[in-house]
Amino acid sequence: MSEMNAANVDALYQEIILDHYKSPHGAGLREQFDAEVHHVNPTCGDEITLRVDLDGGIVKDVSYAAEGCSISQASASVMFELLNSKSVTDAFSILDEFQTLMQGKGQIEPNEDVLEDGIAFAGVAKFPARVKCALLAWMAFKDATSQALSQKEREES
Amino acid sequence: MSEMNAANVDALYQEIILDHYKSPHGAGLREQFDAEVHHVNPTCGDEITLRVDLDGGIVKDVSYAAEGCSISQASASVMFELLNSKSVTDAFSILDEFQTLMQGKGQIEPNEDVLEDGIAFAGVAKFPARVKCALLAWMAFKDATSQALSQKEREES
Amino acid sequence: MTRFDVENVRKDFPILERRLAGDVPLVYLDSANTSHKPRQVIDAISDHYAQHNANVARAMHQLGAEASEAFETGRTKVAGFIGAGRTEEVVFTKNASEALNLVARVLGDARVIEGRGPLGPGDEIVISRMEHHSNIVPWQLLCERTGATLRWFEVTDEGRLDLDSIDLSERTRVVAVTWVSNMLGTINPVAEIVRRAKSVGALAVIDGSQSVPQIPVDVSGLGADFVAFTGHKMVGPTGIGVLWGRYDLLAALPPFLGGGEMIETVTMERTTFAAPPARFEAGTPPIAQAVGLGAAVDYLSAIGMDNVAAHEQHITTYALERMAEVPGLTIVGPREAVERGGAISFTLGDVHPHDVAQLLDSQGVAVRAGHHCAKPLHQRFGVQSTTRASFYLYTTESEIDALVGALNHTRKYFGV
Amino acid sequence: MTRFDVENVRKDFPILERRLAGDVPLVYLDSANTSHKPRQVIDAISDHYAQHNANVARAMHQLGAEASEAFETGRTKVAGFIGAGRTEEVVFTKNASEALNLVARVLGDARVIEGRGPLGPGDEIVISRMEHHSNIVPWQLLCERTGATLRWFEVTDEGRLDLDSIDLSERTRVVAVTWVSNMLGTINPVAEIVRRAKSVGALAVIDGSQSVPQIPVDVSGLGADFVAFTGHKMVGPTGIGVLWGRYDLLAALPPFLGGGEMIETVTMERTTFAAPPARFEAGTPPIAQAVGLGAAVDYLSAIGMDNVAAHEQHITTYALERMAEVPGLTIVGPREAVERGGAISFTLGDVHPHDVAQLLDSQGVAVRAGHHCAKPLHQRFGVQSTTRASFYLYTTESEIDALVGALNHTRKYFGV
Ligand SMILES: Cc1ncc(COP(=O)(O)O)c(C=O)c1O
Ligand SMILES: Cc1ncc(COP(=O)(O)O)c(C=O)c1O
Repeated sequence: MSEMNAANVDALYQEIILDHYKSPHGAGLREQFDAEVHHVNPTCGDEITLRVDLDGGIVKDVSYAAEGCSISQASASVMFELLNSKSVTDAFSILDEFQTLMQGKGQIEPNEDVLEDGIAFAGVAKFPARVKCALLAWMAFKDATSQALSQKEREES
Repeated sequence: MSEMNAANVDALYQEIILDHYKSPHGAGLREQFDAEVHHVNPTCGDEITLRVDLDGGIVKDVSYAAEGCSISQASASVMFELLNSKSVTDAFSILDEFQTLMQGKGQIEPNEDVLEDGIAFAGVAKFPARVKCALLAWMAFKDATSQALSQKEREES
Repeated sequence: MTRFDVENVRKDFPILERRLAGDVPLVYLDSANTSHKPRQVIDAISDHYAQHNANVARAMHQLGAEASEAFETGRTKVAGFIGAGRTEEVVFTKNASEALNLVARVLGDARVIEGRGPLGPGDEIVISRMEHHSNIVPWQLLCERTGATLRWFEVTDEGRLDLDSIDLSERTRVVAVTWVSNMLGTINPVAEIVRRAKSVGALAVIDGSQSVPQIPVDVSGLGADFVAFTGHKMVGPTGIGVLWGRYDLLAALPPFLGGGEMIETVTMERTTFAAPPARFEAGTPPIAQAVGLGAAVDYLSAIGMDNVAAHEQHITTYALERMAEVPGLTIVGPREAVERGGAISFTLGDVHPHDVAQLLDSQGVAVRAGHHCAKPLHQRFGVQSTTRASFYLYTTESEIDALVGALNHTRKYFGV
Repeated sequence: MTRFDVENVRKDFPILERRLAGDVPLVYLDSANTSHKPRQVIDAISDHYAQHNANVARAMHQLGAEASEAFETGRTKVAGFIGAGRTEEVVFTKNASEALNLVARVLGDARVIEGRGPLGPGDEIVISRMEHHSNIVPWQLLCERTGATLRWFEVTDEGRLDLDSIDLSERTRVVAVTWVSNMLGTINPVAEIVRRAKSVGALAVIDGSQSVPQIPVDVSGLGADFVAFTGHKMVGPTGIGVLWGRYDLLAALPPFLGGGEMIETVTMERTTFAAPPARFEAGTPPIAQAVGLGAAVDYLSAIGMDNVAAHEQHITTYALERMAEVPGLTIVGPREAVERGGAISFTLGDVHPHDVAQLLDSQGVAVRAGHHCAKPLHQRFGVQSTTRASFYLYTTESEIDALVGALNHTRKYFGV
């Protein structure tokens, strides 16, 4: 096995990612929520059930149960850290930044101020087949939050 | 245009074929018949309606109305000449011989004693796209005669 | 008028160097049937198999990533070529016929179509007499399955659609019409047809098999719901076709074929389906063919579809003029190159079209004879079959001259 | 045991010379997903496009005759390869998935099936839990459309079909089962399954996607009604699959897709259909792909399918032995090379299969990870996904050694 390839794989499996994978933050489904979604990565079968609890424009809690590879699990954990307790507006803009990073084919310099531990996923962007893994939880969050928002809108109107 | 190619086409459009095309023998649908079929060459739309009149194992009459190219028209005319008034057994063996000639890719020497004017179609066998034209009437005859025979069988039993 | 060097283009097509029996050069005038392939397309396919072959989507190794990227790039290129709003609106099928059948089958299965109920008795499907069998039979079968009624626009003596021959109404659920006739060459007023369909709330399905290869197409601007076309007629490979569909409509329709790639999750009891385009692409897709089709649209784009269309117009004008000089030759379809593509069907005295084609072939001129998968249209003009010459970006004036020479020889041969 | 020179065979496959990132050689162990193509197949396709391209059947010029001959020769070769009684029993589709869907759709449309009425409530379709999604979803959709009930054979802990898990009865109309499992590698007793199906008057549909590439197949001897398989898994091109069907049955079934080539005659009101196989091949068929598939079966026949099967058996035995040495590795499916093909699915401790595949890939070893389009079967074994290594005639023992080495590295990397 060549040095360079080992390096490649190490770029994917950053220490931070393996840490989050081994002890995920915020895992488990909690009872208080406005919307719940179930997302699947059809290619591999990775799954996540995710709940969002909103409180006056604030993401009060994101709780989840995920089954999947190290990348998808670690990504859910990092997402929890980054989005929990943020305003919905801020959460969506962090999500945007993360998504851009993932879809940048490894050409984009991650912004550590915004993404914190999320910058460890910069290497994932070089592995097109794994980008979906890294985005699974985030897309579930986006979906659940949109549902919660439009539901609140309906209730208010 | 090269000599050889002109020759090729002349092998197809034998004098005999063009003669039969211009004045087809036995054409027209006659009232006396045991079975009628309608066959189509789906590739080009050539059509034939063909009737067979059997009398105690003898092909008393084959009558037909055909619309199609010179090859298919001439072939119907030659078929009429060859099969009319023959016994069903002889007719089927002539049909066999003609079919073998047509499907022989131009490698088979035609038997003039059996096929008479039909040997003019030897050249057609070199043009795979035209073999279906040459066989249209013959296949219709085969179909109609088989139908007539099994109908007579049913009537007798 | 032709804004590219046709002789240079011809050098890209190896088959155009073929000599036929009797050592005559090939004069290929059957491009409406299928087009030839430039080296760039042939090589893209070979190179894919030799260097990047793998299954797509589900393979996560390096070759799998390369193959998936190559396949999806094919889709992106096709989407760009036809001006699709989203890449996901491009569904790969095996040919245009499958694309049209896909629409007919899923509309037959759908319980809700654009907020209305399923198709059934009383509903009408409208096509035209000018359609290729591939845009007739699927609708006949759909009507048989659902009890809906098939109606059609008639065709004028000049070979134009008679849009007033029937009235559309709220009963009309689908209007499916060809953009360019493969027999008459007529270019139909598709924007107007789409407008009429939409004004009664019907879906507009356009058969673009003969238009996408020849004229610049912008499906988003057209406003139709579906456009079908086929790879092999646009310098691409066989084995691939395209259904473009409006995204929200595709997303609301049930699947066509079931299997790998089109699912979200499967249990023995129940399956949920992936979003478009995957929902409509069961099984291993035409991977190398999508790569080839991508190379084909690159090839056409490099020349420029405006230029391709201008050349077609130029050659058609020239051919119509020259063919008019042949005694006994009758063109079936518009005789002037106005709103007209380059398929020219004709009869020659009472020589059967097969015999015409055979004589032309003996001189190296390859044309098609028969009903061109348009029997009802032949019936309309009282002919069982015709001979058809058709052109493409590699067709030259001297090939038209060869056709005319060979037609005159044919006349003499059969004594017309 | 292997009766041909694998190293020589490898020279025919250009992609096997590929080096991957980090300049490691490719170790391709994903052939159950798709196989690679020998030069002979790639060249046959290129040569066809460059020298003989034309549409088939309907073209009567010299190129058309050449293309038709090439296309139909592909069919004849495939028919010979599988021991079909008649060439007309070979229907070309775009892949195995379409072949299976074709059967499900036309059985759903048929008013009479083998002298019995149409499918409806009370009727049963029997499949197995071992099926690929492509042999599950079409039947689920058919049941939805007709009201028939879906039932299935269960799978034993060892990974064998449990043929006694359900009883067939006169209500059983179709039994559709895979010959070889693409996940477990299990070779099923298809002759016995066909016998049981026939004994209750049901149709027997066999998914041969994994068997036709690997073992000698004689469809006539098998006695089934339909066998489906796919070109790209048998050193052939993408974009082509095969449905073999019993001729008299095909001749009695209604069409699948409508369009060009599948008709006998068309009017606006009514269409009659051509005989098989044309009836089931609407539109321009996969012409160059049939040529490629013909070259593929020539390639396999030259080596000899007995020899291909012996090699598969040999490599599988070796792989099972070597993989058993890897601590923490659990094979899902039969652990001995008895009635077993070469797809070996496994888990490695609690490392997620994606992560296993990724680590292997970084060392050039290409395997598949995921549900392999067999979710219900994974569910049966309590796993969401597995990693799968699979082999073909070009696989060597040293490639298995490379796999085992890479697995051991993976263990260390993830601390198993
Ligand atoms: C057992 C089995 N059946 C069906 C298929 C489907 O083949 P295709 O994807 O070519 O349609 C596959 C392969 O993916 C398979 O392994
Ligand atoms: C107008 C039109 N529609 C549909 C088709 C069918 O295309 P394909 O045979 O590739 O399915 C053709 C070509 O044969 C055509 O000319």
